[in-house]
Amino acid sequence: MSVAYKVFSYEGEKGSWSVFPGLCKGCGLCKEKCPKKCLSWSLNLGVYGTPTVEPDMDECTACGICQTVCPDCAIAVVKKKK
Amino acid sequence: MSVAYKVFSYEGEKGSWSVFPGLCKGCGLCKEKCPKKCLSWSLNLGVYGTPTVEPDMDECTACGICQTVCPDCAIAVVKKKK
Amino acid sequence: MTTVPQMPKSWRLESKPHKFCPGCGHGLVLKALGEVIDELGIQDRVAFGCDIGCSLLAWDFFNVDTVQTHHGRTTPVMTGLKRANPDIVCIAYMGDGGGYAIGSQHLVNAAARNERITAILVNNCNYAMTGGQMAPTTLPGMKTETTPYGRDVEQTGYPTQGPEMVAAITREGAYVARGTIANLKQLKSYLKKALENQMAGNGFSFVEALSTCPTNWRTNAKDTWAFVEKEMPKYFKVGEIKNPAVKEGE
Amino acid sequence: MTTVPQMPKSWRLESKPHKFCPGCGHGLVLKALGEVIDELGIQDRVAFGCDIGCSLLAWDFFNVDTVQTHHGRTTPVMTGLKRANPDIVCIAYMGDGGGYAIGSQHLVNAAARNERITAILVNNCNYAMTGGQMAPTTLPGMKTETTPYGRDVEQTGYPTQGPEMVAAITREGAYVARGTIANLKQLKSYLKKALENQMAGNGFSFVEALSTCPTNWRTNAKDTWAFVEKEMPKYFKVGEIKNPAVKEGE
Amino acid sequence: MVEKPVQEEKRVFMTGNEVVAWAALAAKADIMYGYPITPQNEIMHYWTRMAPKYGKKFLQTEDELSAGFTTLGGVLAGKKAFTATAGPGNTLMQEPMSMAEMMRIPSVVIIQQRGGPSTATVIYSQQEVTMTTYGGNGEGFRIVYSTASHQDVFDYTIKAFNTAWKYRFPTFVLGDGYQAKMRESLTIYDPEDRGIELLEPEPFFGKQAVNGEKQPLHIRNTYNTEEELYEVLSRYMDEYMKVAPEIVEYHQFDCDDAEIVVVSHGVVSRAAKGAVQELRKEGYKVGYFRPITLRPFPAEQLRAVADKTKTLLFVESAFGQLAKLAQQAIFGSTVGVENLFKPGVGVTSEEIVARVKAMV
Amino acid sequence: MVEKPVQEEKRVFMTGNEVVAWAALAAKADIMYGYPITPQNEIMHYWTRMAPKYGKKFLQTEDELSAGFTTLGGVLAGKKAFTATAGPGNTLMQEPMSMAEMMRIPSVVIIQQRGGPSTATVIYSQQEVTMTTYGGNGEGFRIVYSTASHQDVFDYTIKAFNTAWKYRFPTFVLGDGYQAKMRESLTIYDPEDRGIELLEPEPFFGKQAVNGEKQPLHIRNTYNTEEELYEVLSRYMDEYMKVAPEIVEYHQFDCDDAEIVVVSHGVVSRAAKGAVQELRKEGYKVGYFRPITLRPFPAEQLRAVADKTKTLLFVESAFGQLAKLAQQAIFGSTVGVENLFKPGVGVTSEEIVARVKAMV
Amino acid sequence: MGKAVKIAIAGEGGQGVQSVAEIIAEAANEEGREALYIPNFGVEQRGGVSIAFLQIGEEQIGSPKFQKGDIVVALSDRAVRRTRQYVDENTTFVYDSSIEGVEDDLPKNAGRILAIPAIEVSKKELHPRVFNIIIMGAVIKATGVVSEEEARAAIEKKLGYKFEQDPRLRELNFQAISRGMELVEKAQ
Amino acid sequence: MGKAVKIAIAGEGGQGVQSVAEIIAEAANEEGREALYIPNFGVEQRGGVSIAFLQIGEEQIGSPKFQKGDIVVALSDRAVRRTRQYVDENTTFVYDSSIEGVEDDLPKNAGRILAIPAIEVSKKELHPRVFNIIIMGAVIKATGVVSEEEARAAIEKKLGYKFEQDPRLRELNFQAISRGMELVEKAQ
Ligand SMILES: Cc1ncc(C[n+]2csc(CCOP(=O)(O)OP(=O)(O)O)c2C)c(N)n1
Ligand SMILES: Cc1ncc(C[n+]2csc(CCOP(=O)(O)OP(=O)(O)O)c2C)c(N)n1
Ligand code: SF4
Ligand code: SF4
Ligand code: SF4
Ligand code: SF4
Ligand code: SF4
Ligand code: SF4
Ligand SMILES: [Mg+2]
Ligand SMILES: [Mg+2]
Repeated sequence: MSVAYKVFSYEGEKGSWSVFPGLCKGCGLCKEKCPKKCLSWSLNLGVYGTPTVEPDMDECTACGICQTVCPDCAIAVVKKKK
Repeated sequence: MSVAYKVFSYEGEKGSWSVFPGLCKGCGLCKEKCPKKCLSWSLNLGVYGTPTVEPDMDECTACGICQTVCPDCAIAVVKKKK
Repeated sequence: MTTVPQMPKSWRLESKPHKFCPGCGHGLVLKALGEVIDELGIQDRVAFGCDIGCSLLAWDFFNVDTVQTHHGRTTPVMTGLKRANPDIVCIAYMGDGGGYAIGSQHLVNAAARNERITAILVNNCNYAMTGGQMAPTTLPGMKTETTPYGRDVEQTGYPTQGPEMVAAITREGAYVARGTIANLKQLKSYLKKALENQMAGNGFSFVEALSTCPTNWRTNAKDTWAFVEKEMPKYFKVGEIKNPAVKEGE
Repeated sequence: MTTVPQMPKSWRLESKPHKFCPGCGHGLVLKALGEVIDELGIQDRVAFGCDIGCSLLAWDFFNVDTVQTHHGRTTPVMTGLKRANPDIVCIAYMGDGGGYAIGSQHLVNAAARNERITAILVNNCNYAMTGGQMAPTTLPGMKTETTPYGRDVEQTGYPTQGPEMVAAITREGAYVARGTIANLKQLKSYLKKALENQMAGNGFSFVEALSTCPTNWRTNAKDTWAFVEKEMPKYFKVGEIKNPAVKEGE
Repeated sequence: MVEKPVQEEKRVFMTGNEVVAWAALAAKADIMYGYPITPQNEIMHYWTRMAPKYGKKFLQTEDELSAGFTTLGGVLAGKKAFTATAGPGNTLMQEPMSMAEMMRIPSVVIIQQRGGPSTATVIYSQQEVTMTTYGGNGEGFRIVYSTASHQDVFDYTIKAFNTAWKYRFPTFVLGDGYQAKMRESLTIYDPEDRGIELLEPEPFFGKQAVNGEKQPLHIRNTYNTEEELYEVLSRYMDEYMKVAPEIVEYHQFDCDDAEIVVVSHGVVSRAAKGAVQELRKEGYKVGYFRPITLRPFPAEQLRAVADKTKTLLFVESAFGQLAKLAQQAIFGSTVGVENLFKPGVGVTSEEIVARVKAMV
Repeated sequence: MVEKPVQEEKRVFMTGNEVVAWAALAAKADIMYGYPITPQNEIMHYWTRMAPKYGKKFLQTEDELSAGFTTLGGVLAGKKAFTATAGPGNTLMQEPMSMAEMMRIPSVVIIQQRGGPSTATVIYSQQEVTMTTYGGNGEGFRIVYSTASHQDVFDYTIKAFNTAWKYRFPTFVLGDGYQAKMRESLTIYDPEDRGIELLEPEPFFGKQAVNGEKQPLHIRNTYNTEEELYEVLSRYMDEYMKVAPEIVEYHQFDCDDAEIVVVSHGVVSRAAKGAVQELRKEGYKVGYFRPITLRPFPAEQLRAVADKTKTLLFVESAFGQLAKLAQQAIFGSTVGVENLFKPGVGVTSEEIVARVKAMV
Repeated sequence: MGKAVKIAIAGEGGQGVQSVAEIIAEAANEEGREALYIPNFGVEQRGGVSIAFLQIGEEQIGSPKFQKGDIVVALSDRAVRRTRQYVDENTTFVYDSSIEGVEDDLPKNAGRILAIPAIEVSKKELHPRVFNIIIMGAVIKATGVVSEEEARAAIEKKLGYKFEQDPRLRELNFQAISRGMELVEKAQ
Repeated sequence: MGKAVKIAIAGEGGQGVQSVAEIIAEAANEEGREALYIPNFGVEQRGGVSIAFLQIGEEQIGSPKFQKGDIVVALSDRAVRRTRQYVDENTTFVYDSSIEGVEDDLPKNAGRILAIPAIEVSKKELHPRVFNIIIMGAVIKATGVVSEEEARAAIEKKLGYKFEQDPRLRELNFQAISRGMELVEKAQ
């Protein structure tokens, strides 16, 4: 089976950053762990009606930590190949 | 309460040695542990109808080990005061 | 390229988003586990048993054979399965209440018998599913629903040292470690070694994972991280305790 | 001078000869315990709980308040008693099956909570009362009714290291030791310290006693001694493991 | 001196679990032993909050086996000890309670039934009736009160302590997840203010020596021969049968001329009551019978009703666990029997009304 | 290839516990999980001696909870797994078996009843009837065969495996300490030689992937809502009721013109049989009824008997645990009821004869 | 026995439906009426739809849960779908008009269906925090189980300690009740 | 159904009463008769009186234990006291004449009471080890449940492997049966 998820994607210099609001529960774990502190609450609502997160792509290094720490696999980060 | 037990007592140079056949189950633990190997099976029967033990008072040093290792408190040894 | 969630292949899409609370560490432990299952390529021969406790919410979490058991009884169910069919890679997934309280006889005896299964125990310092009571792992002074004035170690003892206890009754062949969701790479490596240890037939493998429960801890994201990263390790030492691959004294 | 049996004062004459088999180590453990109770002068305030296992035969052994409980459940009964009335000196007396198998959750959790009770566990390498099945403590290769071809450690693990396990989950205040009926003086000193530790309110105290079961071992007196003195210590190290009176590192 | 938990009669509005905690305080319970399980958790939550203020104790055990056995230990110490559980925890509780039955150790256990078998749901059912009345490897030497309202929960929790200590049979208060979690009003009171005497527990163990002499107590649950056991069990059964008539409680109304009598217990009897009242208004000849004690069962009382009516309609959130108790109790009656069994879910007045109408 | 355990029919003389071990081998059981308890121990003793010769396995667990749950694990692996217990062990066994009921995991449990409640005696009783038929927090979705002779023990142990796997309800063979420990003759045989087909267990887990694809199985025992659970339980009950008539077994004779019918089960029915035969010789109009399945109960069959006779005399080594099952099953009957209840001790033909004579 | 009024309120975890029901129940109880309130609960601590079952009447309430409500309030799309089962031709079904994509899921058999813009009003006019108090206003208006004054008193009792610190909060809450009542009035 | 013969044999742990019963039961079974043998058992592994209940008949035996035996054999003082309950006016009660101090405890209601010097004979004439085989001879004589030949065959089957090594043992055992039978004959 495949399930299609709505996605909000953001492009930056270092890579692309996407969040799937259908998976995001707004826990904020990613936001706390971002080394660049470049995630903030978004106006888009997640699966429980709580805000999801969005990155400041000027700051984002596409390091992928936010993806790693998300318990719901709601974030996908793709680092640009250099 | 006090319970009177039948007793077979033996006197020796080093002390007195008694066995209570109403308590002795004939396990032989004492016999094995006697450092002088001076205990042997007796014709007197113990509580389960098995032979009880008797000492060779010529050998017995009244060391009390047999009393100590008897799980049924069937032996009482009294060392003579010197 | 369409962007899709980067879920482990072994995760079951149909049951996502999963049923754990926002910020729950169970999701992270199961992500690590899913990745390990993927990497080892054992999805077809894994059997996953979840306990009653929040772990029960994982009953349809993976695309692997899964059984939801009773509170504390996942270890025996997986033991029975493994004994009957040693080809199955058996994972018993449980909480600290299930593993260290009601099911501790199963845990210690499976360890003592060196059952070839892998037990994963999620330590979140409380009985989460029932609404946050004291667990054997509750930290000293920590408030829970049954220690409303804080856990009093004089009355209820210190947090249970689970892996240390398991290590004390296992002999050669057992793998025992404590990881944390605060270090997912390490946790993953422990889980991998634990499964490999089972697959090699060495013996019992046990991984405790320090985890989060923002719902019952009543913490926001920041405090959640602070608790799992700073408070818990004060009582729970992260690291490998027994590893058959490493000879004694090394 | 009339010669009378040299029984501890706390033994109950009416129930002697006691119900244990000829050569049974239970009698020796209880003799040592009786002497300790006498020496401490606590006969009036001891409560003795015996398990189901051959220990049940001690339900009217002492002239102290005694309760016969269920298999494995003596630890919780005595815990409940102590919690309700801390003035009572509580002794939980059990076998290796009762303590390390069916009741192990109670043992490890009482230890973890540091319950102020004294648990005495008689290790006779088998389930004696039920006719000699394998126990967690059965020695490798030893024949029992459920290991008719000898205990296979590959299948059933190594003998459980009980005191070591208990020690691993206790903190300061606990007293843990392993004695043997082959050294009654030492065993007595351990039992005494264990009770004193409870009475001082320090914490949980636990003594395992290596013991004999000639009936199920099918040994004569000589082999009985040989087994308890030579075979058992190969797997069970006699000595004190934790003693609050001794500071770490001493 | 610590003050009384309940100083004066007052109307309160709270959950059933909170009511249990208050009732246990009012009954002068000393110590609770327990293991968490939904839906009884809040009994422990309230107890742990309130108990220390009144010098009461609590121990969270490692499982329900331990909760049950520590409770028995507490009783042996001469304390009013109690525990609470549900569902699979109640299954485990049967082991310690079988010991309590054999050794006649008074003990109080609150059961908040949830769905079964197995883990099932954490919510509600009446599926623990058979187990609570006759569980374990024995003959059901125990007393079971089934409550229907928060007032009942309060009254019968208090009563359970007296019953247990008076008769020395383990005593259960059988509630359910609805009663545990719902809020409604009730009046709480200090039982002694109402002239209810609270029995003082006697210590089994730890009695003081008198003149340096003390007769120690030896209690056991194992017998060597079948004959010894038979003698003990016969004696217990005699005693049980003798006191049963004093213990039995029930509630009935509108049965005298009823053609159908709705038989239900616990929270379901509320729906039954409403249904019967409504049906009566509409002119239906319907009666209401509710056993309050499920063990011992009000056999004679129900038989008297059955003798006068045509049909008993058993209504339960279970598959006839009450009906079984009742049918065995009034065996010989030729009354007709109909059932409305909804295991694991609630039953409403409307359903009962509809069912009765469909029957006539 | 390992040879068949039972090569040809033969008359043997052995204990009931040994019979169980042979029967399990004959039924092609794969693995036994167990915890020692008297009087079932020798099942494990014989199994551990014989099993390895036939490539069978054994695991001694840490308690009966584990014995039950490992058994369920073994079944999930697609093996014919079984366990055996008694008394307090049976009490604990209710927890795993409630899971088996909810998840419809076939499993076979041998019970050798001993005295109860609590530890009581290790010897004998029929006091585990209520618990074995309806134990745990549920509705008794299970099958219980009560055996009376070693031939029964052999036949029904074999049958239990087929029943369990066919209907997917946990299946109990209910013996007792007498049957466990006594020696008598019986004929053992290979069931397939007699045309009895042995069901092959299907693996739930660990199925091979087909073309690299495998549909994993997810099984649970917990439901989120009451309605979900109600739906599941209703379905189970429907299925149970549907298959019950196929499962029910009983034995009766001399009932047609009987004024008194002796109703008993298990080993007591041997005494009943002797008594009825003797009484008949003396001209007393006495009949014999023995339910073989206690769950489902042969309700219609007993009702038919009750309709024709004056009195049912229930004879049990318990306080009416069989009588309860029976009375509930034939409720509405006006047959008279008399009891000869001897909890925890055996009943002899002489006692039954005397009792019947006293009745007429 | 006068029939009790049956109310079900359902929403997402954070929407505060349980406290609405509890406050109303307590208000009714204070008045000496019989109230019974029970939340749904299950194995999930978060994530499920939260439902409060509330009944208020003159005599002891019967069954704690009911099959059909007099008024059923749904505050999210999942809540709409989950509570349809409690609706019949005597039910007033209230839902928030901002919920999208539930047109097909509304209980067509309801006696009345009212869409009220509670979320919008809370956000725009008052404060998101008093969203549930608006709902409370709506419920008491639709059912008349307690008067506005009693509702205010109950809120005062519950949140009084907060109002002490910030008296503007009191005003906000009281306004929320009134607005909730108005919304229902208008929608009718 | 022809009534089965009911036999109880009781003694101390080491006296081998269980193997006597078992051998007789097997002998009867070999003959194709119905035999049922059950030992008493309890929580004590040692120390209690050991009792064997044995019934032999033509049809399936009824209850495994019985209230009154046709022949009851007691081999120690404790056994005498413990087995009195199995005796009535149809019972032949056999006990060893060397048992002291049981005069007052003998079941006065027994049909017959036989004292046989089995212990003495075993010690003086044969060997203490075959004491229980003497008892076996006594039992088969007193009951006629199996013939001497069948008893010999059963012993051969049971102990044949030992007799291989030491054929004198066979003779000793067979003598013991005969002597046991004689003792009963004489006592009658
Ligand atoms: C026999 C039994 N007792 C109690 C429960 C109730 N119960 C369910 S989950 C749970 C606690 C779970 O805590 P833990 O194992 O730590 O898992 P978590 O929810 O914290 O992940 C309890 C006590 C039960 N289901 N069965
Ligand atoms: C719940 C339960 N399971 C099993 C038993 C049977 N049982 C009685 S004693 C015993 C073993 C005792 O062994 P251990 O504890 O080592 O004591 P020992 O007899 O060796 O001194 C068992 C399994 C029981 N009484 N209750
Ligand atoms: S990828 Fe790294 S830098 Fe970018 S948002 Fe995530 S954690 Fe922050
Ligand atoms: S960690 Fe995941 S679920 Fe949590 S806020 Fe970030 S994206 Fe959302
Ligand atoms: S006292 Fe010493 S020497 Fe004498 S018999 Fe005893 S052990 Fe031997
Ligand atoms: S140790 Fe005691 S019981 Fe054993 S033989 Fe010696 S005296 Fe007798
Ligand atoms: S309650 Fe805690 S452990 Fe359970 S799912 Fe929620 S956050 Fe996770
Ligand atoms: S069986 Fe073993 S442990 Fe039990 S009393 Fe006899 S010798 Fe002691
Ligand atoms: Mg937890
Ligand atoms: Mg042992």
